Amino acid sequence: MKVEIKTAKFDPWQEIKSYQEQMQKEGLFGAMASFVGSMRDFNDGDKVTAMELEHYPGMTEKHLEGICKEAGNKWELVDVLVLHRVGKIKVGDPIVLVCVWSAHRAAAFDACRFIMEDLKSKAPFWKQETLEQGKRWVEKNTQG
Amino acid sequence: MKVEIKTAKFDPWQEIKSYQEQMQKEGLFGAMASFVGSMRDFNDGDKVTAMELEHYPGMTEKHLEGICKEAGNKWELVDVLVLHRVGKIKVGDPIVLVCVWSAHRAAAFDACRFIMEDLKSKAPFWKQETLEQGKRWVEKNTQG
Amino acid sequence: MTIRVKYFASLRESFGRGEDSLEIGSDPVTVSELWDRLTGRKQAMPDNVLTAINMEYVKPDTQVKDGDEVAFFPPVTGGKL
Amino acid sequence: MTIRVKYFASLRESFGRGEDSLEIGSDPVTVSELWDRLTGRKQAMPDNVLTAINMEYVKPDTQVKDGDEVAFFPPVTGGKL
Repeated sequence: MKVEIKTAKFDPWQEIKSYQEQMQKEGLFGAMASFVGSMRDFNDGDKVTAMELEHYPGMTEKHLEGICKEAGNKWELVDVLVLHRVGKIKVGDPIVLVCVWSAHRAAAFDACRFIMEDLKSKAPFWKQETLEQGKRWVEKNTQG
Repeated sequence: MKVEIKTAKFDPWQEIKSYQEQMQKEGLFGAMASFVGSMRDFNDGDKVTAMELEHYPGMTEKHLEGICKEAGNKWELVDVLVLHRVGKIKVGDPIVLVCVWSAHRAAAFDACRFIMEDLKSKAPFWKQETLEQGKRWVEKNTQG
Repeated sequence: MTIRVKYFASLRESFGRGEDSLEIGSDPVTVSELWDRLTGRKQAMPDNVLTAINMEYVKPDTQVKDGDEVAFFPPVTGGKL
Repeated sequence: MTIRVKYFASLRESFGRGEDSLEIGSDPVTVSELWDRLTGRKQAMPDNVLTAINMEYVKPDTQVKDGDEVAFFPPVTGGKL
Protein backbone atom coordinates (compact mmCIF):
# COMPACT_ATOMS: atom_id res chain seq x y z
CA MET A 1 0.00 0.00 0.00
CA LYS A 2 1.26 3.46 -0.83
CA VAL A 3 -0.17 6.90 -0.03
CA GLU A 4 1.72 9.96 -1.20
CA ILE A 5 1.16 13.69 -1.36
CA LYS A 6 2.68 15.13 -4.53
CA THR A 7 3.91 18.71 -4.66
CA ALA A 8 4.67 18.61 -8.40
CA LYS A 9 2.75 17.41 -11.46
CA PHE A 10 2.67 13.62 -11.79
CA ASP A 11 1.91 11.18 -14.60
CA PRO A 12 -0.76 8.81 -13.25
CA TRP A 13 -0.05 6.12 -15.89
CA GLN A 14 3.66 6.07 -15.25
CA GLU A 15 2.98 5.95 -11.49
CA ILE A 16 0.60 2.99 -11.80
CA LYS A 17 2.98 1.17 -14.10
CA SER A 18 6.02 1.63 -11.83
CA TYR A 19 4.06 0.75 -8.72
CA GLN A 20 2.58 -2.36 -10.30
CA GLU A 21 6.02 -3.53 -11.47
CA GLN A 22 7.58 -3.26 -8.03
CA MET A 23 4.54 -5.03 -6.46
CA GLN A 24 5.68 -8.26 -8.16
CA LYS A 25 2.23 -9.75 -7.79
CA GLU A 26 1.58 -10.76 -11.41
CA GLY A 27 -0.94 -13.55 -11.65
CA LEU A 28 -2.35 -12.78 -8.18
CA PHE A 29 -4.70 -10.05 -9.31
CA GLY A 30 -7.23 -10.31 -12.12
CA ALA A 31 -8.68 -6.86 -11.63
CA MET A 32 -7.45 -3.29 -11.33
CA ALA A 33 -9.81 -0.36 -10.98
CA SER A 34 -8.45 3.15 -11.04
CA PHE A 35 -9.74 6.68 -10.84
CA VAL A 36 -7.98 9.86 -11.91
CA GLY A 37 -9.42 13.24 -10.98
CA SER A 38 -8.02 16.11 -12.99
CA MET A 39 -8.56 19.84 -13.09
CA ARG A 40 -11.46 21.07 -15.16
CA ASP A 41 -11.59 24.57 -16.61
CA PHE A 42 -15.06 25.24 -15.20
CA ASN A 43 -16.83 24.92 -11.84
CA ASP A 44 -20.24 26.14 -10.73
CA GLY A 45 -20.64 27.84 -14.09
CA ASP A 46 -17.43 29.89 -13.78
CA LYS A 47 -14.29 29.64 -15.85
CA VAL A 48 -11.43 28.53 -13.62
CA THR A 49 -7.92 29.34 -14.79
CA ALA A 50 -5.86 27.89 -11.94
CA MET A 51 -6.21 26.29 -8.54
CA GLU A 52 -4.24 25.93 -5.37
CA LEU A 53 -4.67 22.94 -3.10
CA GLU A 54 -3.75 23.11 0.57
CA HIS A 55 -3.46 20.15 2.93
CA TYR A 56 -2.64 19.41 6.56
CA PRO A 57 0.79 17.76 6.37
CA GLY A 58 0.77 14.68 8.53
CA MET A 59 -2.97 14.46 9.12
CA THR A 60 -3.79 14.16 5.41
CA GLU A 61 -1.44 11.21 4.93
CA LYS A 62 -2.64 9.58 8.17
CA HIS A 63 -6.26 10.02 7.11
CA LEU A 64 -5.69 8.56 3.63
CA GLU A 65 -3.79 5.59 5.05
CA GLY A 66 -6.74 5.02 7.39
CA ILE A 67 -9.19 5.01 4.45
CA CYS A 68 -7.06 2.49 2.56
CA LYS A 69 -6.82 0.22 5.59
CA GLU A 70 -10.58 0.44 6.07
CA ALA A 71 -11.08 -0.58 2.43
CA GLY A 72 -8.67 -3.47 2.98
CA ASN A 73 -10.84 -4.64 5.89
CA LYS A 74 -14.06 -4.40 3.88
CA TRP A 75 -12.81 -6.09 0.70
CA GLU A 76 -10.18 -8.63 -0.22
CA LEU A 77 -7.56 -6.49 -1.92
CA VAL A 78 -4.13 -7.23 -3.34
CA ASP A 79 -2.79 -3.66 -3.19
CA VAL A 80 -3.77 0.03 -3.14
CA LEU A 81 -2.07 3.16 -4.47
CA VAL A 82 -3.26 6.70 -3.65
CA LEU A 83 -1.55 9.86 -4.90
CA HIS A 84 -2.79 13.41 -4.36
CA ARG A 85 -1.47 16.72 -5.62
CA VAL A 86 -1.15 19.86 -3.51
CA GLY A 87 0.11 23.32 -4.45
CA LYS A 88 -0.53 25.27 -7.65
CA ILE A 89 -2.41 23.21 -10.21
CA LYS A 90 -2.98 23.96 -13.90
CA VAL A 91 -6.00 23.06 -16.03
CA GLY A 92 -5.78 19.43 -17.13
CA ASP A 93 -3.30 18.43 -14.41
CA PRO A 94 -4.06 15.20 -12.54
CA ILE A 95 -5.10 15.94 -8.94
CA VAL A 96 -5.83 12.54 -7.49
CA LEU A 97 -5.13 8.93 -8.40
CA VAL A 98 -6.75 5.96 -6.65
CA CYS A 99 -5.78 2.53 -7.88
CA VAL A 100 -6.94 -0.81 -6.42
CA TRP A 101 -5.78 -4.32 -7.33
CA SER A 102 -7.80 -7.42 -6.39
CA ALA A 103 -8.50 -10.97 -7.53
CA HIS A 104 -12.02 -10.20 -8.79
CA ARG A 105 -13.53 -7.11 -10.31
CA ALA A 106 -16.27 -6.29 -7.77
CA ALA A 107 -13.81 -5.69 -4.92
CA ALA A 108 -11.62 -3.46 -7.10
CA PHE A 109 -14.55 -1.35 -8.32
CA ASP A 110 -16.19 -1.07 -4.88
CA ALA A 111 -13.00 -0.26 -2.99
CA CYS A 112 -11.81 2.30 -5.54
CA ARG A 113 -15.08 4.17 -5.32
CA PHE A 114 -15.24 3.90 -1.53
CA ILE A 115 -11.77 5.41 -1.20
CA MET A 116 -12.62 8.23 -3.64
CA GLU A 117 -15.86 9.13 -1.84
CA ASP A 118 -14.18 9.21 1.54
CA LEU A 119 -11.27 11.16 0.12
CA LYS A 120 -13.63 13.76 -1.35
CA SER A 121 -15.78 14.15 1.73
CA LYS A 122 -13.37 13.73 4.66
CA ALA A 123 -9.69 14.03 3.75
CA PRO A 124 -8.20 17.38 4.82
CA PHE A 125 -7.68 19.19 1.51
CA TRP A 126 -8.89 22.68 0.66
CA LYS A 127 -8.97 24.28 -2.70
CA GLN A 128 -8.80 27.84 -3.79
CA GLU A 129 -9.81 28.61 -7.36
CA THR A 130 -8.49 31.42 -9.47
CA LEU A 131 -11.32 32.87 -11.57
CA GLU A 132 -11.17 35.79 -13.98
CA GLN A 133 -12.60 37.95 -11.14
CA GLY A 134 -10.12 36.79 -8.52
CA LYS A 135 -9.60 33.95 -6.07
CA ARG A 136 -12.19 32.04 -4.04
CA TRP A 137 -12.05 29.25 -1.50
CA VAL A 138 -14.34 26.43 -2.53
CA GLU A 139 -16.72 25.76 0.32
CA LYS A 140 -18.56 22.71 -0.90
CA ASN A 141 -17.84 19.61 -2.92
CA THR A 142 -19.37 18.88 -6.28
CA GLN A 143 -21.86 16.05 -6.12
CA GLY A 144 -20.76 12.66 -7.39
CA MET B 1 -14.76 6.58 -28.83
CA LYS B 2 -12.48 3.71 -29.69
CA VAL B 3 -13.04 -0.06 -29.53
CA GLU B 4 -10.23 -2.34 -30.60
CA ILE B 5 -9.45 -6.05 -30.52
CA LYS B 6 -5.76 -6.63 -29.84
CA THR B 7 -3.99 -9.73 -31.13
CA ALA B 8 -0.75 -8.96 -29.29
CA LYS B 9 0.12 -7.95 -25.72
CA PHE B 10 -0.66 -4.30 -24.98
CA ASP B 11 0.37 -1.82 -22.30
CA PRO B 12 -2.87 -0.40 -20.82
CA TRP B 13 -1.14 2.67 -19.35
CA GLN B 14 0.58 3.60 -22.58
CA GLU B 15 -2.70 3.09 -24.44
CA ILE B 16 -4.68 5.34 -22.08
CA LYS B 17 -1.98 7.99 -22.19
CA SER B 18 -1.76 8.06 -26.00
CA TYR B 19 -5.52 8.01 -26.41
CA GLN B 20 -6.03 10.79 -23.88
CA GLU B 21 -3.40 12.95 -25.57
CA GLN B 22 -4.98 12.66 -28.99
CA MET B 23 -8.46 13.38 -27.51
CA GLN B 24 -7.32 16.97 -26.87
CA LYS B 25 -10.07 17.45 -24.31
CA GLU B 26 -7.96 18.68 -21.37
CA GLY B 27 -10.02 20.74 -18.96
CA LEU B 28 -13.29 19.22 -20.21
CA PHE B 29 -13.12 16.12 -18.05
CA GLY B 30 -12.57 16.08 -14.31
CA ALA B 31 -12.91 12.32 -13.95
CA MET B 32 -11.47 9.20 -15.52
CA ALA B 33 -12.39 5.72 -14.32
CA SER B 34 -10.62 2.72 -15.75
CA PHE B 35 -10.60 -1.01 -15.33
CA VAL B 36 -7.92 -3.46 -16.38
CA GLY B 37 -8.60 -7.18 -16.28
CA SER B 38 -5.50 -9.34 -16.43
CA MET B 39 -4.78 -13.02 -16.40
CA ARG B 40 -4.62 -14.73 -13.03
CA ASP B 41 -2.68 -17.93 -12.45
CA PHE B 42 -5.63 -19.65 -10.78
CA ASN B 43 -9.33 -20.21 -11.56
CA ASP B 44 -11.89 -22.43 -9.86
CA GLY B 45 -9.14 -23.77 -7.61
CA ASP B 46 -6.93 -24.90 -10.51
CA LYS B 47 -3.55 -23.57 -11.52
CA VAL B 48 -3.82 -22.03 -14.98
CA THR B 49 -0.62 -21.76 -16.99
CA ALA B 50 -1.94 -20.19 -20.20
CA MET B 51 -5.14 -19.15 -21.89
CA GLU B 52 -6.44 -18.68 -25.39
CA LEU B 53 -9.20 -16.21 -26.14
CA GLU B 54 -11.38 -16.60 -29.21
CA HIS B 55 -13.78 -13.99 -30.56
CA TYR B 56 -16.23 -13.52 -33.42
CA PRO B 57 -14.46 -11.04 -35.69
CA GLY B 58 -16.91 -8.33 -36.69
CA MET B 59 -19.66 -9.19 -34.20
CA THR B 60 -17.43 -8.66 -31.16
CA GLU B 61 -16.42 -5.16 -32.27
CA LYS B 62 -20.00 -4.31 -33.24
CA HIS B 63 -21.27 -5.54 -29.87
CA LEU B 64 -18.67 -3.56 -27.88
CA GLU B 65 -19.38 -0.40 -29.87
CA GLY B 66 -23.06 -0.91 -29.07
CA ILE B 67 -22.32 -1.18 -25.32
CA CYS B 68 -20.26 2.02 -25.41
CA LYS B 69 -23.01 3.89 -27.26
CA GLU B 70 -25.57 2.63 -24.75
CA ALA B 71 -23.36 3.93 -21.92
CA GLY B 72 -23.11 7.26 -23.74
CA ASN B 73 -26.90 7.45 -23.80
CA LYS B 74 -27.26 6.64 -20.11
CA TRP B 75 -24.53 8.97 -18.80
CA GLU B 76 -22.92 12.21 -19.90
CA LEU B 77 -19.51 11.05 -21.07
CA VAL B 78 -16.58 12.85 -22.66
CA ASP B 79 -14.96 9.75 -24.21
CA VAL B 80 -14.63 5.96 -23.96
CA LEU B 81 -11.79 3.57 -24.79
CA VAL B 82 -12.20 -0.23 -24.85
CA LEU B 83 -9.39 -2.65 -25.73
CA HIS B 84 -9.62 -6.44 -25.57
CA ARG B 85 -7.02 -9.11 -26.17
CA VAL B 86 -7.59 -12.30 -28.17
CA GLY B 87 -5.22 -15.17 -28.93
CA LYS B 88 -2.68 -16.79 -26.64
CA ILE B 89 -2.40 -15.00 -23.31
CA LYS B 90 0.24 -15.41 -20.62
CA VAL B 91 -0.17 -15.09 -16.85
CA GLY B 92 -0.16 -11.40 -15.87
CA ASP B 93 -1.00 -10.15 -19.37
CA PRO B 94 -3.71 -7.49 -19.58
CA ILE B 95 -6.85 -8.91 -21.19
CA VAL B 96 -9.29 -6.02 -21.16
CA LEU B 97 -9.13 -2.26 -20.66
CA VAL B 98 -12.20 -0.06 -20.20
CA CYS B 99 -11.58 3.64 -19.72
CA VAL B 100 -14.25 6.34 -19.36
CA TRP B 101 -13.79 10.11 -19.22
CA SER B 102 -16.51 12.45 -17.91
CA ALA B 103 -17.00 15.79 -16.19
CA HIS B 104 -17.93 14.29 -12.80
CA ARG B 105 -16.87 11.10 -11.08
CA ALA B 106 -20.24 9.31 -10.73
CA ALA B 107 -20.77 9.04 -14.51
CA ALA B 108 -17.22 7.74 -15.05
CA PHE B 109 -17.50 5.08 -12.31
CA ASP B 110 -21.00 3.98 -13.30
CA ALA B 111 -20.33 3.81 -17.03
CA CYS B 112 -17.02 1.97 -16.62
CA ARG B 113 -18.66 -0.69 -14.50
CA PHE B 114 -21.68 -0.94 -16.78
CA ILE B 115 -19.47 -1.53 -19.81
CA MET B 116 -17.39 -4.15 -17.95
CA GLU B 117 -20.45 -6.07 -16.74
CA ASP B 118 -22.00 -6.13 -20.20
CA LEU B 119 -18.68 -7.06 -21.74
CA LYS B 120 -18.28 -9.99 -19.34
CA SER B 121 -21.80 -11.31 -19.73
CA LYS B 122 -22.69 -10.63 -23.37
CA ALA B 123 -19.73 -9.85 -25.63
CA PRO B 124 -18.77 -12.81 -27.85
CA PHE B 125 -15.47 -13.99 -26.35
CA TRP B 126 -14.63 -17.54 -25.32
CA LYS B 127 -11.73 -18.65 -23.28
CA GLN B 128 -9.86 -21.90 -23.17
CA GLU B 129 -7.57 -22.48 -20.22
CA THR B 130 -4.44 -24.56 -20.21
CA LEU B 131 -4.18 -26.42 -16.93
CA GLU B 132 -1.52 -28.90 -15.88
CA GLN B 133 -3.95 -31.70 -16.85
CA GLY B 134 -4.76 -30.25 -20.27
CA LYS B 135 -7.05 -27.69 -21.90
CA ARG B 136 -10.61 -26.80 -21.00
CA TRP B 137 -13.16 -24.40 -22.37
CA VAL B 138 -14.52 -22.16 -19.62
CA GLU B 139 -18.27 -22.51 -19.55
CA LYS B 140 -19.24 -19.91 -17.00
CA ASN B 141 -18.10 -16.51 -15.86
CA THR B 142 -16.61 -15.79 -12.48
CA GLN B 143 -18.94 -13.76 -10.31
CA GLY B 144 -18.20 -10.06 -9.84
CA MET C 1 -31.40 -19.61 -50.59
CA THR C 2 -27.75 -19.44 -49.51
CA ILE C 3 -26.91 -19.33 -45.80
CA ARG C 4 -23.45 -18.97 -44.32
CA VAL C 5 -23.08 -20.64 -40.91
CA LYS C 6 -20.36 -20.06 -38.31
CA TYR C 7 -19.39 -22.04 -35.21
CA PHE C 8 -17.19 -20.85 -32.36
CA ALA C 9 -15.14 -22.23 -29.49
CA SER C 10 -16.27 -25.67 -28.20
CA LEU C 11 -19.00 -25.83 -30.87
CA ARG C 12 -16.43 -25.27 -33.61
CA GLU C 13 -14.47 -28.17 -32.14
CA SER C 14 -17.46 -30.51 -31.95
CA PHE C 15 -18.58 -29.64 -35.49
CA GLY C 16 -15.00 -30.12 -36.61
CA ARG C 17 -15.18 -26.94 -38.69
CA GLY C 18 -15.68 -23.21 -38.24
CA GLU C 19 -17.93 -22.47 -41.16
CA ASP C 20 -20.50 -23.95 -43.53
CA SER C 21 -22.19 -22.66 -46.63
CA LEU C 22 -25.67 -24.12 -47.19
CA GLU C 23 -27.94 -24.14 -50.19
CA ILE C 24 -31.47 -24.67 -48.92
CA GLY C 25 -34.91 -24.40 -50.53
CA SER C 26 -37.00 -21.27 -50.34
CA ASP C 27 -39.30 -22.63 -47.56
CA PRO C 28 -39.19 -20.56 -44.34
CA VAL C 29 -36.69 -21.92 -41.87
CA THR C 30 -35.77 -20.80 -38.35
CA VAL C 31 -32.36 -20.75 -36.73
CA SER C 32 -33.13 -23.81 -34.60
CA GLU C 33 -34.47 -25.70 -37.64
CA LEU C 34 -31.19 -24.87 -39.36
CA TRP C 35 -29.38 -26.44 -36.36
CA ASP C 36 -31.48 -29.61 -36.82
CA ARG C 37 -30.48 -29.84 -40.49
CA LEU C 38 -26.82 -29.26 -39.69
CA THR C 39 -26.71 -31.93 -37.00
CA GLY C 40 -29.00 -34.35 -38.87
CA ARG C 41 -31.50 -34.04 -35.99
CA LYS C 42 -29.17 -36.11 -33.85
CA GLN C 43 -29.75 -33.77 -30.93
CA ALA C 44 -32.01 -30.80 -30.24
CA MET C 45 -30.14 -27.52 -29.91
CA PRO C 46 -28.97 -27.26 -26.26
CA ASP C 47 -30.61 -24.42 -24.31
CA ASN C 48 -27.31 -22.71 -23.65
CA VAL C 49 -26.32 -22.39 -27.31
CA LEU C 50 -26.42 -18.73 -28.38
CA THR C 51 -27.47 -17.70 -31.84
CA ALA C 52 -26.85 -14.66 -34.01
CA ILE C 53 -27.91 -13.53 -37.46
CA ASN C 54 -25.67 -11.04 -39.25
CA MET C 55 -23.75 -10.41 -36.02
CA GLU C 56 -26.77 -9.57 -33.87
CA TYR C 57 -28.09 -11.88 -31.15
CA VAL C 58 -31.41 -13.50 -32.15
CA LYS C 59 -33.78 -16.00 -30.57
CA PRO C 60 -33.64 -19.53 -32.04
CA ASP C 61 -37.16 -19.16 -33.52
CA THR C 62 -36.06 -16.26 -35.75
CA GLN C 63 -36.39 -16.98 -39.47
CA VAL C 64 -33.32 -16.83 -41.68
CA LYS C 65 -33.24 -15.04 -45.03
CA ASP C 66 -31.25 -15.57 -48.19
CA GLY C 67 -27.67 -14.35 -47.77
CA ASP C 68 -27.77 -14.35 -43.94
CA GLU C 69 -24.75 -15.19 -41.80
CA VAL C 70 -25.99 -17.39 -38.97
CA ALA C 71 -23.75 -18.14 -35.96
CA PHE C 72 -23.96 -20.76 -33.21
CA PHE C 73 -21.83 -20.44 -30.10
CA PRO C 74 -21.49 -21.55 -26.47
CA PRO C 75 -22.05 -19.18 -23.51
CA VAL C 76 -19.62 -16.28 -23.68
CA THR C 77 -16.82 -16.16 -21.12
CA GLY C 78 -14.89 -13.09 -22.11
CA GLY C 79 -13.19 -10.43 -20.14
CA LYS C 80 -10.80 -11.47 -17.45
CA LEU C 81 -10.31 -14.59 -15.42
CA MET D 1 -0.33 23.32 29.80
CA THR D 2 1.08 24.00 26.32
CA ILE D 3 -1.20 23.66 23.30
CA ARG D 4 -0.16 24.05 19.68
CA VAL D 5 -2.95 25.33 17.42
CA LYS D 6 -3.13 25.17 13.62
CA TYR D 7 -5.43 26.94 11.16
CA PHE D 8 -5.94 26.03 7.52
CA ALA D 9 -7.26 27.55 4.29
CA SER D 10 -9.80 30.37 4.76
CA LEU D 11 -9.47 30.13 8.55
CA ARG D 12 -5.71 30.60 8.29
CA GLU D 13 -6.41 33.70 6.24
CA SER D 14 -8.94 35.14 8.67
CA PHE D 15 -6.71 34.46 11.68
CA GLY D 16 -3.85 36.01 9.74
CA ARG D 17 -1.54 33.17 10.80
CA GLY D 18 -1.22 29.40 10.41
CA GLU D 19 -0.15 28.48 13.91
CA ASP D 20 -0.29 29.50 17.56
CA SER D 21 1.38 28.20 20.68
CA LEU D 22 -0.65 28.72 23.86
CA GLU D 23 0.24 28.52 27.49
CA ILE D 24 -2.98 27.94 29.41
CA GLY D 25 -3.75 26.96 32.99
CA SER D 26 -4.34 23.41 34.06
CA ASP D 27 -8.15 23.76 34.20
CA PRO D 28 -9.97 21.42 31.81
CA VAL D 29 -10.70 23.08 28.49
CA THR D 30 -12.54 21.80 25.39
CA VAL D 31 -11.70 22.47 21.77
CA SER D 32 -14.58 24.92 21.39
CA GLU D 33 -13.58 26.76 24.58
CA LEU D 34 -10.10 27.03 23.09
CA TRP D 35 -11.71 28.65 20.00
CA ASP D 36 -13.44 31.16 22.28
CA ARG D 37 -10.15 32.12 23.89
CA LEU D 38 -8.37 32.44 20.55
CA THR D 39 -11.06 34.66 19.06
CA GLY D 40 -11.65 36.60 22.30
CA ARG D 41 -15.24 35.28 22.26
CA LYS D 42 -15.99 37.64 19.39
CA GLN D 43 -17.94 34.88 17.67
CA ALA D 44 -19.04 31.37 18.60
CA MET D 45 -17.32 28.69 16.56
CA PRO D 46 -19.31 28.30 13.31
CA ASP D 47 -21.04 24.92 12.94
CA ASN D 48 -19.09 24.06 9.80
CA VAL D 49 -15.66 24.48 11.36
CA LEU D 50 -13.93 21.10 11.67
CA THR D 51 -11.67 20.26 14.57
CA ALA D 52 -8.86 17.77 15.11
CA ILE D 53 -6.59 16.83 17.98
CA ASN D 54 -3.24 15.26 17.13
CA MET D 55 -4.36 14.78 13.52
CA GLU D 56 -7.58 12.90 14.32
CA TYR D 57 -11.02 14.43 13.86
CA VAL D 58 -12.70 15.21 17.19
CA LYS D 59 -15.98 16.77 18.30
CA PRO D 60 -15.71 20.38 19.60
CA ASP D 61 -16.58 19.27 23.13
CA THR D 62 -13.48 17.07 23.39
CA GLN D 63 -11.04 18.12 26.11
CA VAL D 64 -7.50 19.07 25.20
CA LYS D 65 -4.45 17.80 27.06
CA ASP D 66 -1.00 19.22 27.64
CA GLY D 67 1.13 18.94 24.48
CA ASP D 68 -1.82 18.46 22.12
CA GLU D 69 -1.85 19.78 18.58
CA VAL D 70 -5.32 21.23 17.96
CA ALA D 71 -6.44 22.15 14.45
CA PHE D 72 -9.33 24.26 13.17
CA PHE D 73 -10.33 24.14 9.52
CA PRO D 74 -13.17 24.85 7.10
CA PRO D 75 -15.12 22.08 5.31
CA VAL D 76 -12.77 19.96 3.22
CA THR D 77 -13.00 20.26 -0.55
CA GLY D 78 -10.33 17.93 -1.75
CA GLY D 79 -10.09 15.57 -4.61
CA LYS D 80 -10.99 16.84 -8.02
CA LEU D 81 -13.00 19.74 -9.30
